[in-house]
Amino acid sequence: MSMVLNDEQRMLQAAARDFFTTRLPVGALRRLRDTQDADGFDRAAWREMADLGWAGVLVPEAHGGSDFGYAGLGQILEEGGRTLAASPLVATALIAAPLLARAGTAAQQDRLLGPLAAGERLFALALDEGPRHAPAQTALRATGVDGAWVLNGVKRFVLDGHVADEIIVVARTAGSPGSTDGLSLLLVPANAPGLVRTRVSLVDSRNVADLEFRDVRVEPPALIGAPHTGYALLEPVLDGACAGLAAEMLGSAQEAFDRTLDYLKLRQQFGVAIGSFQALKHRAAQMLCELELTRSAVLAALVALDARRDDAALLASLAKAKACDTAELVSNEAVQMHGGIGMTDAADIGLFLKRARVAQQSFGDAGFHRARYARLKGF
Amino acid sequence: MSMVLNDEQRMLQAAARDFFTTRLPVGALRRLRDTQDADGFDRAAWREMADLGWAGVLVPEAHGGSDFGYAGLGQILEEGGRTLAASPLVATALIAAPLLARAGTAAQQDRLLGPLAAGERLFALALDEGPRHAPAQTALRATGVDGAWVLNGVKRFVLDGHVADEIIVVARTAGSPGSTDGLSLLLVPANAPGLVRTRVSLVDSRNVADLEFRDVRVEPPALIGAPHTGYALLEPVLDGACAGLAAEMLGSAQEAFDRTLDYLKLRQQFGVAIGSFQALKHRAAQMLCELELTRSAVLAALVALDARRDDAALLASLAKAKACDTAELVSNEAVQMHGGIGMTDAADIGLFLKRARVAQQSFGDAGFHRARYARLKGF
Amino acid sequence: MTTEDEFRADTRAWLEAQCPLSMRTPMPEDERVWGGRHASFRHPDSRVWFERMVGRGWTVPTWPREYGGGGLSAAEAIVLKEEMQRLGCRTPLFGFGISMLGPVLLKYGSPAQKAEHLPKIARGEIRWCQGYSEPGAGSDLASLQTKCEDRGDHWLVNGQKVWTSYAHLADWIFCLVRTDTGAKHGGISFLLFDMASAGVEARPIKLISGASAFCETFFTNVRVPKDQLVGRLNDGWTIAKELLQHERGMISEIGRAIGATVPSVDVVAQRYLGDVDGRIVDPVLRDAVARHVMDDHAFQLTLRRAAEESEAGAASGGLSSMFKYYGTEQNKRKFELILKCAGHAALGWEGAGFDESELLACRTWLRSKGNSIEGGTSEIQLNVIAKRVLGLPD
Amino acid sequence: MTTEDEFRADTRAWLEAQCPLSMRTPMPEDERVWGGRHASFRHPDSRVWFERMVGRGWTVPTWPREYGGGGLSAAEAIVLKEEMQRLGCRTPLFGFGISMLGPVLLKYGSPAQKAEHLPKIARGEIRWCQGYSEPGAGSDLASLQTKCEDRGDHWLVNGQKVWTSYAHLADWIFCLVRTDTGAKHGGISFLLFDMASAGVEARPIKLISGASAFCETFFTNVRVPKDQLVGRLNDGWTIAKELLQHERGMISEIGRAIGATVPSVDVVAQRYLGDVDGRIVDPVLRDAVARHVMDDHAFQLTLRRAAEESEAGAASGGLSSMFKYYGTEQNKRKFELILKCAGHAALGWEGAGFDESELLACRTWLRSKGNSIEGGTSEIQLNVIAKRVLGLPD
Repeated sequence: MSMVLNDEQRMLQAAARDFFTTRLPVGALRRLRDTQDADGFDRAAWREMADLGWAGVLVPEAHGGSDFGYAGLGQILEEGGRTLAASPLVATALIAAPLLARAGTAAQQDRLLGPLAAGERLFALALDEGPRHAPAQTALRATGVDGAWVLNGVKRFVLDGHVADEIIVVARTAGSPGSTDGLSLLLVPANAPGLVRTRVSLVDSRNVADLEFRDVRVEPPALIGAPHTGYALLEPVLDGACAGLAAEMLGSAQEAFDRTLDYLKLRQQFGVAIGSFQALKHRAAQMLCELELTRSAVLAALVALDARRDDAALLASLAKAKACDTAELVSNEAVQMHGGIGMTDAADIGLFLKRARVAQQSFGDAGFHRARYARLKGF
Repeated sequence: MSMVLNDEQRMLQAAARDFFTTRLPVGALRRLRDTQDADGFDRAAWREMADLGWAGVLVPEAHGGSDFGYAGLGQILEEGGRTLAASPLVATALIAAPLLARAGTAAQQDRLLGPLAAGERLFALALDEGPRHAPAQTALRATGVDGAWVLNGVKRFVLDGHVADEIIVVARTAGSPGSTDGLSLLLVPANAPGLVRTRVSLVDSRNVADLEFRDVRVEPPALIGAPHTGYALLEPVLDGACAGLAAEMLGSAQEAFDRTLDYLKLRQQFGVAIGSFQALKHRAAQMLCELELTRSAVLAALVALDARRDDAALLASLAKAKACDTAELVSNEAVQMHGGIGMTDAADIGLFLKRARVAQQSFGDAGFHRARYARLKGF
Repeated sequence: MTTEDEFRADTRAWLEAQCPLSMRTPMPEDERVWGGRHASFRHPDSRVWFERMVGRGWTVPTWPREYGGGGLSAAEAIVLKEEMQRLGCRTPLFGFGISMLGPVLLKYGSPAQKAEHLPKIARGEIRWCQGYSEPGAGSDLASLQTKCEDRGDHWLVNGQKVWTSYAHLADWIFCLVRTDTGAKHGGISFLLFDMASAGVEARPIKLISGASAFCETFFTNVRVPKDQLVGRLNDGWTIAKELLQHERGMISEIGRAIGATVPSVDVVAQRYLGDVDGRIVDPVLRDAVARHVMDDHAFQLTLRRAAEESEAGAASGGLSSMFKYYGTEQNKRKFELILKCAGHAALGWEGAGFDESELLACRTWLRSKGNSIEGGTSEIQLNVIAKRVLGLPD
Repeated sequence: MTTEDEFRADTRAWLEAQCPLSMRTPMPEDERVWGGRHASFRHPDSRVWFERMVGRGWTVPTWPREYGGGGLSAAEAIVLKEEMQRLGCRTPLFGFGISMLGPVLLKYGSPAQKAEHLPKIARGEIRWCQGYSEPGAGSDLASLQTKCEDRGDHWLVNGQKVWTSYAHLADWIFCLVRTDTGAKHGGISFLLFDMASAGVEARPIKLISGASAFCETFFTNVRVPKDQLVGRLNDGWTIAKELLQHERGMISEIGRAIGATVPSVDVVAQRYLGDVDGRIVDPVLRDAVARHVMDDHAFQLTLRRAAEESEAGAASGGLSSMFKYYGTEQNKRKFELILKCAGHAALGWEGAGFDESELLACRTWLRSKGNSIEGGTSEIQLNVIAKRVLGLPD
């Protein structure tokens, strides 16, 4: 396994750093928030990102994608994490693309992957139904009626749920909540009758929506993969989501750390830079260790996903768990070490704290992934 | 509730500090260890302790005890903890005395409490059967045969097991392992045929033994309390054991902390006392907080036990859990802050580390007591 | 009947007769009376109650009668407090004038200053704010730079304060200023002036948790009459230190009070994680919740023990720093744990999808981060403990 | 066939012919060959293997042939190492002479010193120990006080060293001594002398974990010939620093090697806590075990990443301190967790009631406490990271 970036990945990283720092710096998120932007992201910037090939990083070239793989997408997400960039990258490029590319029917792929890679069509994965990640608890039911599927139930905190053109719904078609068996994946157009989407305002000012399905009817071609086997199709994609989100979280944590380090060198109290106080030094050094471990775990997970190795799931849970713990540690220390200024909305550092907690909860927190890692390891 | 010591308790504390520092300093334990003393404690010193009324602190005056209560015994145990004093205080004075005084038959009390308070008779409670505290898992069985009880099974890590004159055995007379119902308490003389006692050498150089019962037969008067209800009799006594042991652990942790503080002020490196380094200062201050919290919990538990208040069980678990965590933190930091010297057998500080871990495991570790606290609190 | 018993009986009778029933209920924060030029009384009875208490001088019961106080002895003041607690009477008037400036003026103020300011504080006519921290002077407060020059017939003040609570609502400010740039601690003076003076501007600070009572306050060529300097020139640090000690305890209390407005951790855990036979279903979080609740329990026992030791005259010094440190860090841990239990439900900023307690949990989580910064950072408290309690060398 | 291919083929052939089969098995620690005047060969074949390797100079493959080395290029040495690993050949000779003193002498030694000492190291005739730390000079090594006075025709050494590993078994010592009391770092020299000299005494140190290879070493009027000072007078600190860097990495490796001798945490947990359907029964400890195993996993990935970055020329500096710090702290956490899972079973000191792995777990737990002290304490490593990697000011 390679734990160093190759030339292509380094170029992607450099391009992403350049793009995000100039086109979508932290101020861009602040502006979206303060203007209460209805979309919650910059459509023009998203088109530029698509032009750079980033919407289709996980889309095969045959379908118009750039096919840089997870390791490539990880570099983009990490750099986006550094500026807290809001974009459809996660929901559309990281999650929907590989799900459709791997499990979609030929018709679905022909219809959707091209527009996806072109940045013209947005997607959302409607999975969780409560405030904590729990795929097995899926209760939203899809019932076969006259050869069509009829959906009833709710989905909560759906990323990009209110801007997506197509919703990939994880629905229960057999069994009962508590089991990952009996789930199916259904493509539902955002404008389907009976689908009510309510944008939800989270602390990180990103884009999520609660969705309510009241007798929403879709025809059989809406089914992705075979019925009742949705979780098997979904799980590797969730692993990718975890690794990619961990990359984003790593970028945010690294940036928060770097900014804090700068502040420690700059801020003077008692006639010296506060970074000369040993207690702060030691805490900074400990954070560095955690950041380095997280970086290794994230990179290993991305590489394993691209190689479709057996340990990809294990590494994805490792990456997400480490990213969660590191994000929590670093974001808390960053605010504390910035002192009063860190408490002000005017300073950016608090935005890193806010984003960290939402990302921690998305697709399973550290505890969720520790339990999963233990299960995969056989203890 | 009073959270300050009364005059009697302060006098006991002063007398205990005087006794332990002069009569049983840390060197006394070292000597017992290095001479591989067969008893594992100093019988002459124990007689002196009994003369001071300490063997019978929890024995009513009517039976020759001094009846100072748990709060009084806590002061003695804490001071003994400061010098790591090995003695029958825990097994005999802290555990057997209140068990017999509360649950023993009149005949048992008449026969045993006087000699106990006089320091002439030693006791052990044979409870756990595996390496972790788990009363409900009791499997040693006592069967009624011809009107007598016949015991078969093993008990492990029995404190004072090989020096005790009488063993109080927790035996299963009904039900099966996993339940606290169906347990009975039986008094077994140490010289009973079929009882094999093997001393076990633990890292703290204290006194424990493994006991094997092969058809050990005792007559009906050996039963303490009613049959099958042993756990109800035992539980408040175990609460007392936890609070008392927590007091001892507090004393040890406080002493290890005080010695470390002295060392931080004394040891010079880079031209200054190492206690001037901010990282060490902050860690020392954090330890102080934990010690103070532990002290409050221990005192509150002792006072509640004496008053037989409803929250005594809750406070006993609080005290033991806090004492365990604080003992672990302080003993680790004490060795680290002593540097190389802390690693040598010649320095005393390592003895505090060793004792701390054994005490942590006795009568339930922090995790055990957190779970119990949660259950008692209704969550 | 002793004099104290008599006083208690009289006090009780007066309170029962004069305190409106509505003023014997727990007070929502927005019904607090702060007084001042623009005093507002959100609850109509609060004005009645305020005026009756002002009439007796019981807004500041121990201050001398000549300054609008009640002239009570310390023992009598305790009786009054006990009787008010017994009836559940609301505090009739809040303010930094009562809790902070008043005691300073009584100790350090000139007769003229006392006569001028104390009665107005007692009667709630003037609302005060405190000008201490500056952008460059936080933990190292004594490095403050707000310049106060002697211009013969007046002081000229230029500079900036920050974290001035309620400065935008206050009438006057008590302020630390630099009157000598040659000495650090010995170049600071304690100055009073009207916030309506030309050149004063207060801008509320938005926090990560939303709107706040804190302000940035700017002074541009503010002219202050010469007689408004309290105590001796360049001796303001003595006063500042006394006030800081006071503030420390207050913030620790505020932290706990804030924490008390949301449900306790075990209740949150049971709500979001579910329970079986009363046990929180997730055993790992249950353990974390137990740890937290137990630490709280031990901390409360420690506060009580310290109070009892203090009464028994056996208090160990420097404990206020320990309480400030532990209480605020514990409060931060509490909200992190709530977030872990409640997931996305505790991450709502506003609007649909959340109930009030969820939105409050999120804002309070964010606000809690400031607890270990304001009133002396946790790092400063640990320094103080190491030095004053443990005697570790500098 | 390239020269390297040829060398590989020759080497492989020689090793296959010359390395006894018994020497291609994992080596128990007590079968290590340390050489020296009292060399012992617990396994009879180890002498054969040792002598054959000495004959080719491959105990120190890259040293010049004139000093008993193999004269191999760096590339050839890698080939030799690879081929030895392929066959599983044991290291024929251990010692601080090979790993520490040799490289120093090659760089700083006089021609006479090289000629005298290097061949004896290569041939395992002299076993060396290292005299660095002193009772008063631990983290602050440069404050060492062992006095070395110029007495005209000899040096006179007085003082005490501590933590001198295997001093009681060593023939010679390389030692930091103070030759100038007026300068701190600039008053230290690097001296060699025979441990059989009059006035040298080495006493093994008993650790909290039991017997150890560490000694206290006392020097009382030890006379040392003038030509046994290496490098320039008062310039020993330059050499010391080079060696410390080396030691740091070694201890981190040793910590891991020690850790590897007991079962992994999840296996211990399953043994003592039991499992249902393969899951550790106690969910709280299972979470703690998972956390630990995952941190180990991430740490191993980081070591690999650092190695790959280093090969790719992109290594970030100062990482050895990070590895030393994290590896040793993690090793301590491992044993604390083992104790939590195994309860009293991991607290046995000796004798009845415990199996061998349990007794080893207890001793290794105690020994692990030293990992974060020896070779530079964790505090020193954090200082180094803060300064060298993060660029934080002193």
